[in-house]
Amino acid sequence: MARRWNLPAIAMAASALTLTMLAVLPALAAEVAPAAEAAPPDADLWSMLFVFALSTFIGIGVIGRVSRLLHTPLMSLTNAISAIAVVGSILVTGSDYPVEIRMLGAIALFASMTNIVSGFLITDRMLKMFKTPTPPKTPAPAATPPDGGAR
Amino acid sequence: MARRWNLPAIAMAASALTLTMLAVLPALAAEVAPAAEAAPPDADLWSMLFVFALSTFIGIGVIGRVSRLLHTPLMSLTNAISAIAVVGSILVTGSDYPVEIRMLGAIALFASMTNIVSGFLITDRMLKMFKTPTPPKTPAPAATPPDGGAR
Amino acid sequence: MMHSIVQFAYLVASALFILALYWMNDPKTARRGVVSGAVAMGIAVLSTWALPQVVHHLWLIIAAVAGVAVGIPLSRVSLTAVPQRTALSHAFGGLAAGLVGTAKYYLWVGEGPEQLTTLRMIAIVAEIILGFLTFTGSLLAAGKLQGISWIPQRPVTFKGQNFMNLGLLGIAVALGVLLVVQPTGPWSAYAFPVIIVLALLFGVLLIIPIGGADMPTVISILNAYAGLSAVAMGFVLDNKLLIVAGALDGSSGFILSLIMCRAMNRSFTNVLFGGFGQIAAPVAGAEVRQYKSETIESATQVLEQASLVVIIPGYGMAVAQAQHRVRELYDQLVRRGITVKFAIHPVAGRMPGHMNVLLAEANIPYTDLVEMDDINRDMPQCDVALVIGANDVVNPAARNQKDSPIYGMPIIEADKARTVYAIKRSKNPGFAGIDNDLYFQDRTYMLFGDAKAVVGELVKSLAGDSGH
Amino acid sequence: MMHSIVQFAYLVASALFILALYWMNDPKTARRGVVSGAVAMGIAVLSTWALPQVVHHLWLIIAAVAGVAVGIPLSRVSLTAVPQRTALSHAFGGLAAGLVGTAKYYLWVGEGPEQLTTLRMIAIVAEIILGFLTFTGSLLAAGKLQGISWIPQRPVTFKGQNFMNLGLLGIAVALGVLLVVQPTGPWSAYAFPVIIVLALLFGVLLIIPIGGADMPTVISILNAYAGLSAVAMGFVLDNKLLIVAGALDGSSGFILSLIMCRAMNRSFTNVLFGGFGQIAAPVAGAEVRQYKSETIESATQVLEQASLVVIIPGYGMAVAQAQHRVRELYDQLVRRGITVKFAIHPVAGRMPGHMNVLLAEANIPYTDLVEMDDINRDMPQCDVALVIGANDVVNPAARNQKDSPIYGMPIIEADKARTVYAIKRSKNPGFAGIDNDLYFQDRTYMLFGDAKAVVGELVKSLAGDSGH
Ligand SMILES: NC(=O)c1ccc[n+]([C@@H]2O[C@H](COP(=O)([O-])OP(=O)(O)OC[C@H]3O[C@@H](n4cnc5c(N)ncnc54)[C@H](OP(=O)(O)O)[C@@H]3O)[C@@H](O)[C@H]2O)c1
Ligand SMILES: NC(=O)c1ccc[n+]([C@@H]2O[C@H](COP(=O)([O-])OP(=O)(O)OC[C@H]3O[C@@H](n4cnc5c(N)ncnc54)[C@H](OP(=O)(O)O)[C@@H]3O)[C@@H](O)[C@H]2O)c1
Repeated sequence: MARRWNLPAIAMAASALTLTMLAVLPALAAEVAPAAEAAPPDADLWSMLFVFALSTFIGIGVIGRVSRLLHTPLMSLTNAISAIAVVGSILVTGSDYPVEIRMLGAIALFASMTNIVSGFLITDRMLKMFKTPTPPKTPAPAATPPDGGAR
Repeated sequence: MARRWNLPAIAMAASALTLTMLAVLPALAAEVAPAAEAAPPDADLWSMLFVFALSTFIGIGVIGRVSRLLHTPLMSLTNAISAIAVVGSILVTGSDYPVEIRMLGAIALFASMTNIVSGFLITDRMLKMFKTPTPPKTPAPAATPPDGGAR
Repeated sequence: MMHSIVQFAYLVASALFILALYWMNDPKTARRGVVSGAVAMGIAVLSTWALPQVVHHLWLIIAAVAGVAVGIPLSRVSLTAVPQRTALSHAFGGLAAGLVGTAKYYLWVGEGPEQLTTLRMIAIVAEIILGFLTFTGSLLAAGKLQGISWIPQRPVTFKGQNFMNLGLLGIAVALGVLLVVQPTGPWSAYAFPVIIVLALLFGVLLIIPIGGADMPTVISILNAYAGLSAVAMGFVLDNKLLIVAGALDGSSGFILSLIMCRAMNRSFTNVLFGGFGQIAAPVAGAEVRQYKSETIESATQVLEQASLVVIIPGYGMAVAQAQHRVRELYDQLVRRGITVKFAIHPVAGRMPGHMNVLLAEANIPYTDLVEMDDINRDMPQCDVALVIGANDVVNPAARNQKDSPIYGMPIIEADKARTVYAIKRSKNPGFAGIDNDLYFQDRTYMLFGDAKAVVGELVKSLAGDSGH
Repeated sequence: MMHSIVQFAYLVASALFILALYWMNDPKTARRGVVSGAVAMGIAVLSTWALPQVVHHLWLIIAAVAGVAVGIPLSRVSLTAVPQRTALSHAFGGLAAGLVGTAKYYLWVGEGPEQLTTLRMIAIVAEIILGFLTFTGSLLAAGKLQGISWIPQRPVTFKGQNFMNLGLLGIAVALGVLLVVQPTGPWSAYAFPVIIVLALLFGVLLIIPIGGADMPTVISILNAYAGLSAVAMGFVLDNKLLIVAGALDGSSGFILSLIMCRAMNRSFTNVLFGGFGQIAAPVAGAEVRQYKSETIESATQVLEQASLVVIIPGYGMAVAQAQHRVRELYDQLVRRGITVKFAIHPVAGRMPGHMNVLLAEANIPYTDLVEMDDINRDMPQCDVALVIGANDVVNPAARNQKDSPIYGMPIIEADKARTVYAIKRSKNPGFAGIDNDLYFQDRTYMLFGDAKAVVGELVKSLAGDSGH
């Protein structure tokens, strides 16, 4: 049977596209409209892209090493970490902004808080279940030599 | 015998100190002298620190996994990579700066170029020596199934 | 000054998040990872709160307390409900990102057009599209997984569906581009909410055609989207901590879905395009073959004589919530000096690592949970392979039947054991919808019934034996 | 526009540098790593050169060509000279960083004091101190390793040395702080060059008290410093690529020196404080024990009868340049159907991975180079352990002599083999300056002589045997 188009793939493509836009358009735009009329100091796009790229490398490296045993807790842990959106929510809710805007922020804050609390708690709850039969003795070196070789 | 002070340790401590200064002083200084008189847009210290911290994490993760077989080539490869100072050298040498300054840049460029060329070449020369007895056949999966399961 | 302190706090929090994930590489250090993550989050919250621009505290406190109040019960769900909780949580994450993006947009519209720089607008558009589609998509996924009655469980497909959806997304993106180019045109007041509506709609349409069984992979992708929307928020707010944490989350989601795909020997596209979750067509034209059913008593006797028993749990054990019974069985067998190992297939169940958590919940030491490749070496020495509600992960067709949809998937080689007992409720196939030769082979005996009940009877029978 | 393209190129180059190091995890992909690194460097050079502010091309071309002209011969040095080449190269790296920092400072002084922001000044001071101390330190280290006659090989120490050095460094740092606080005071024209001179001096003083044998660890630390000075340059120029590459380099240097320390079972501080490279006091008060010397002929006979021969190379093989003879020996033995393995201790020789490169140079397949932990499992089955110029790494005192300076260091357990032949020139001890019980045990026979000569004779003798 021929391949059928399916949505997740489309969605992925779309998000890839969006991210590329994110990277390239501002550069072009900056070219088209040089130094927008006294705008806020344009946040440093390239710093952010560097930070993004480097964190992605770290993520790939670190996640690839997570024990298979713990993939379910890992999902809930990253879930809790993605609630970092709380930072934005706090800024929007707590600043001196119009009420309607702060309301949106409050809902976002509520949602993120829920994720933080439930995410970390359930991860810990799951991890507590992983037990070894005997208390895990780390194989201690035969006896650490006293300061090996300072004569 | 009592521990003796030794220089590498001192040097390490000093460089740690210097880096800490690097991190903290500007912040304080910014406080003391808010918005220096129409200075160049102060490079974003915090972006740079993020990039530094993240790259260090990556470095630790990646270097820790390098095969022991290859530690000597690794040393010469990182050596070549540290010649990235070439970027600064080019900027100093090639810009429209006073001659004495460009002269310093040219020496730096010469030094970095030497490192780049010799570093990559010698690494490759060493790596070429590492041979398997038979041409390395990657264990191919018994026969890749035709597109596993698209019905 | 405060600004620098907060930036420093963000840097520390980023490092702690990385360490949190790093420590998950070993069950021994994993709880330290959770602590590290929680501390990082605490630092992030408190230092943000301490910023001078945060001046209204009442709402913050109310929203935070409400969040905690809802979060605590959500963390107490039973372990079988973990997939839906995760999905729900992604929904919340997406919602938060979408709302912050919306708030920022209207705020900047109010403050004046020069605030809407190109970078900000692109990031906002990315944030709200990703955020809101994650919101409805995950909500629907959670509903499907929870089995809420008015949500169709079966995949809903219709002709032209994909083109329609693609069209919708295309419109949303096109509007987004317009907004970026001209953030304050007269029509932009309309364009922005339209994008939101389209994203919400798209999230629903994204999940409708996916069967319950492919859900875990999709949830993992949604996890990645939630992470990416946090990244986008980081670009909007010029906040590196958001970028770091979001990127960690995003890569985690993508890698986990890749791992699942690999363990099913399906390409990423195949999962997304293959329509696995759809109509499991009954295998036509096959001769009707015979299962050998067996009684609890004789199974008990064989088990008692074994010296190595390998238990292979699968999705059936999870739905039947049989893990505590399995623990009792384990105890009974171990008491008799029998070596008992659990063979854990990477995609047994419906979530990566699903079996591990369940068995850990029942206090089975994780050192007895053996990964597929390791246990397969021992299978020829295995006296009894006890398959509890697993099906696809022990199907030898994956090894020797070229035309099978699961051909090439690595399996647990239960068929190499001296005797196989298989617990399931009926003659129905598993997730992949195909017959399993294992059940027809000479040395396999079926124990029909609910996993919890059957294992319970086995335990009782063994206990009775040892009693007299 | 150009700016964005260059930034993008820098991002790509950063990723390629990371991949370059990542690919070093396996000899199969390692050359791809070099290509990736070289491409990244090419991108970095060309895109920088393409920046609009780069207007003078002649000097660039001259300097680059000169660099290439010197670099090519430097890459052709013999493998035993690799440590000095590496040190020399660090010297160049440090010099480049220091000069760029100096140039930038004077440039900004000329352009006006408002250019000398606090951040820039701190970074410049860090860059020049690190850069120039790396320069002279590495230069001296290279000279010591090369054995240049007018450079003292033995560690030079004197009373109060450290306090003097600390004082010098303190003055340099204090001046640096002054410069940061008041970048254009009337005295700053003097302070800056004084800092440079102090850093140059400090580099020399840093290396003088270190013996040739601890050099590899110190070189690795200097590598880290070279990386850190590149990082500082990144802060000066607001260039993330420099920060990334420098940080990679810095962590590599620190980790390699840590690995060396661990393999010697010495703490970092112990290496730096322990004075290992100093006077190797002759072991006093020990009864004079007897070595059993043996002839080439009888060794040949025993080797011919063996079925597993483990060759343990050490520093002696490296200085004797015996690797090609060893390859011939390997061929002779393998031709007889004897299994030959090489036992590679992580700190055998004078550089991490030293033995691997030498043996690889002699075309010995790297699959026969076995790491310490793996080979130790096979040692009891080993018929002949042939120790070629190794000493400390096979010293059983590390295992069973609590008061030995190398106690606790993991070793290759040659003493467990059925027979041991040891090739060395004399009765002198190895790097750690202590006697080796292995040479006195019953089953050990010495083959005194230069490694290259002795192995050559073994080969001739074996070839003669197979000839008739
Ligand atoms: N783990 C993941 O991350 C993941 C993700 C996506 C897809 N998947 C897919 O899910 C499948 C997992 O394989 P699996 O072997 O674990 O499960 P499976 O192939 O779905 O088979 C489950 C078996 O359990 C039986 N069962 C159901 N309820 C039961 C109950 N209450 N008591 C006893 N038996 C019961 C079913 O038979 P009856 O109906 O006859 O009882 C069925 O044969 C694989 O195909 C995998 O590709 C997994
Ligand atoms: N690899 C690294 O990264 C590194 C770094 C720092 C320190 N180290 C230290 O270096 C030592 C390395 O141990 P090792 O066993 O390889 O070397 P070693 O302990 O230094 O012994 C080398 C032996 O080779 C002999 N030898 C020297 N020249 C020879 C020649 N031309 N022909 C034959 N024999 C010769 C010497 O004895 P004769 O003089 O009697 O011939 C000596 O006993 C360790 O102590 C380690 O801690 C290594």
